[in-house]
Amino acid sequence: MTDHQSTSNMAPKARRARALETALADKNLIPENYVEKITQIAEHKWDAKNGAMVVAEAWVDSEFRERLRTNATAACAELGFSGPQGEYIVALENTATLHNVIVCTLCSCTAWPVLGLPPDWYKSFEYRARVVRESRTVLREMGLDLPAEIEIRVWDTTAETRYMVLPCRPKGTEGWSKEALADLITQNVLIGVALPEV
Amino acid sequence: MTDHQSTSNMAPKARRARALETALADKNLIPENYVEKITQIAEHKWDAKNGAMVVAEAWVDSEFRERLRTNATAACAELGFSGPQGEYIVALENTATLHNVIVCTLCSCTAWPVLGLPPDWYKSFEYRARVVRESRTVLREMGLDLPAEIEIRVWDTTAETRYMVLPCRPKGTEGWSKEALADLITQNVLIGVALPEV
Amino acid sequence: MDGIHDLGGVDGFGAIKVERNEPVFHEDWEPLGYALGFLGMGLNWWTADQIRHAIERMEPRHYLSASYYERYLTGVASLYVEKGTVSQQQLEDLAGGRYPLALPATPGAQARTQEISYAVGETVLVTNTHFKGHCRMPRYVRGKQGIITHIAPPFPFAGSAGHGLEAKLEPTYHVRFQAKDLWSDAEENSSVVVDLWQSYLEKAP
Amino acid sequence: MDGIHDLGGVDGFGAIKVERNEPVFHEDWEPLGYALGFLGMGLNWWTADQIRHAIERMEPRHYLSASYYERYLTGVASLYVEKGTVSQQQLEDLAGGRYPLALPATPGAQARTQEISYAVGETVLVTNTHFKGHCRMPRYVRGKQGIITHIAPPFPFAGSAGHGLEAKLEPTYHVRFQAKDLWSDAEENSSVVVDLWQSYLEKAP
Repeated sequence: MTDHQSTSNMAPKARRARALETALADKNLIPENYVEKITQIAEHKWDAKNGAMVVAEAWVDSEFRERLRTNATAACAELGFSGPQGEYIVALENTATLHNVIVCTLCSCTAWPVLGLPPDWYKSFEYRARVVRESRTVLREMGLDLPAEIEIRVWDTTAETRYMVLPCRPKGTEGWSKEALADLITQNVLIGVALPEV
Repeated sequence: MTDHQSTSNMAPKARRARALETALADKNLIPENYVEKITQIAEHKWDAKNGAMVVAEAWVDSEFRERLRTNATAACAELGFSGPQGEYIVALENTATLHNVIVCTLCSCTAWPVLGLPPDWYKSFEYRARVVRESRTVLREMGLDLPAEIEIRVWDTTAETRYMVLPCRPKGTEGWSKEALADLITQNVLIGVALPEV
Repeated sequence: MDGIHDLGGVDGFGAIKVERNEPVFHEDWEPLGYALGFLGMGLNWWTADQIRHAIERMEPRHYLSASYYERYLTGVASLYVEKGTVSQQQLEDLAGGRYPLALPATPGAQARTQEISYAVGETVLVTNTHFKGHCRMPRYVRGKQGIITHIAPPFPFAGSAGHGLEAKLEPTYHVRFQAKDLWSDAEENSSVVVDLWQSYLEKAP
Repeated sequence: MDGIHDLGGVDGFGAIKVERNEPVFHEDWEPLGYALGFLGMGLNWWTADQIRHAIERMEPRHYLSASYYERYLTGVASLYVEKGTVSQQQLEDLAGGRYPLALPATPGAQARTQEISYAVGETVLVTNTHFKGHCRMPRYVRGKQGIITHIAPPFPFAGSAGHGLEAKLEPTYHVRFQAKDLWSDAEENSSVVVDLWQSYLEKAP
């Protein structure tokens, strides 16, 4: 069998991307600086540091935590975090016996306003295929070895809910500032493949 | 995400094939003319013309047809057709209300001694994926438009049984020689994606 | 559609590779898929679901060999071509080479007319139905039973929205499945929660 | 394994392309996979099932981008490397470039010890089990009911034979399924017959 034509002799992807941009620009469809603005937003506004601030706030303010549990979309908006792919946010609260992990097996949906654009591994076929069926093994391979007695709950982002993980506050952080607490929260912590490390 | 390394910068497949051959030859593992002999057998001994003769024989000799129905492996061997991938052959008899089609969705198993090595389309992902779920549409696309009242039965070659289709003898072939009848039977007819055409 | 994109539980993939200090974009063309996709959404030419479905409709070999942003770009380019804004030939001329697009869409679907609602704590059955269009019910839950843990607000039914059809607003349900009920060899003490439109669910028998 | 090779019923593939007057081989290296595979079988180094499984174990992107004979070659080369006859490095040196092989095998399986036999005409249930090794039960019949139409002679159980383990001889059964029972959108008036080892079947409830 000869190789299928679909993947042979393609124009390089960068040139395909620029070709579409040029075709639309030739028709005056692209407002000035449109692509640059989106790129700026994607690189700077959608940021896991936002989710980190939400978590830190929840750790120090029990009333905010309660609002986050009951209406995370509004709670995140209180801190200024909202927008596309954040229309309906749900915070997943870890406990001593439950660990939450987020995936999108069908594409790569993510709560952009609080998690930022997801990393490549989150979008990889490996993660999408394996984490639902082999959650514990995948987490262990990624450096998070959870005891067998902790239930792992994997959240597949298949409709319009966008998730963020609310991890347990680590021991030894009593009296820390919100900023110092937020520094413990990486994007991987918000997805659920890591825990905050003091 | 960068492209996965598995498919980038591979040595060309012809060179990979020759590399394995050279490595084994260097260890004196390959008997003289071994590859050539296999190639000869694959190109000449395993041949759909064999299956065509089996069908022609069954059309003219009702006792042979009965033996073919009850033990196709032995019936094919009577005519000299046996060997690898022909250890257990079952002939699938078409009737006025039933049409049989063969596939191997998991790899591309085929009754080599009577059907020959299968054509590329039989090994294609398209055929393997689609014919079990959309048999009538696939057959129509391939030029065989069967009436809705004919049941299509698709045989997935998932274990060790190897199949051949025994089509209905076309009208207007009364008194034809076996050779003339066999000429009506193509490899596609034996697989079940075509009917003998007079 | 039970397409190549429906990856949950598929065996044979290797280790997950994590890049340290990963940038948001690795190459400067990468934001273009998102940006030009949003552009069309802003013009009400298509929905996010249609972009997702256009990506799913990529020829499977292309889907599996492409990077994420290449897939997104291909989906968006396909929608512009299907809209008639630009032709594939023009794109190929501009790119100086082949420019594969998504395969054609099949007809969309309507949400169930009959209103069947479910309560938190209720055991539900995922419908055992198959549909070649845009579907946000991963095949690994088809015909399985799970427990409703949460009811999310109504959103446009994906089976319609993915095809540019007017879409009924339907609540989605967070349904928890024991992983062992989905795969007999799944990890011990683990569960999977899937967010499913009401039309994908039935009363448990 | 529920691998990329398990293609029956997967949506999204395009038209089947038929080549007129097709030669048995298109390029002169193509017979090498078969020939060198038979060579190892003749030495009792592996079974045909092990070759099939080595092909299934190819990295999914490679599997889906490769031609049939390239897949076969890759499976056979993987077995020679796993046997220790040649190293991947030697093959890469000889080929002058990357030489991807199959991913490692997981443990094999034994056939069911308990003898449960079925009669022609009997309705049976396909086991709802998952196994990451070599499995000749396509996922589209998992948990489905069908009717036995024929009993084939005993053959070595694929779950063992695919891993080089001693394999119990078990009859295989031709089981007919209504296509609509497998896919709700399947073609009218059509059925699918799958050849299944006894261990893949249970008594219908």
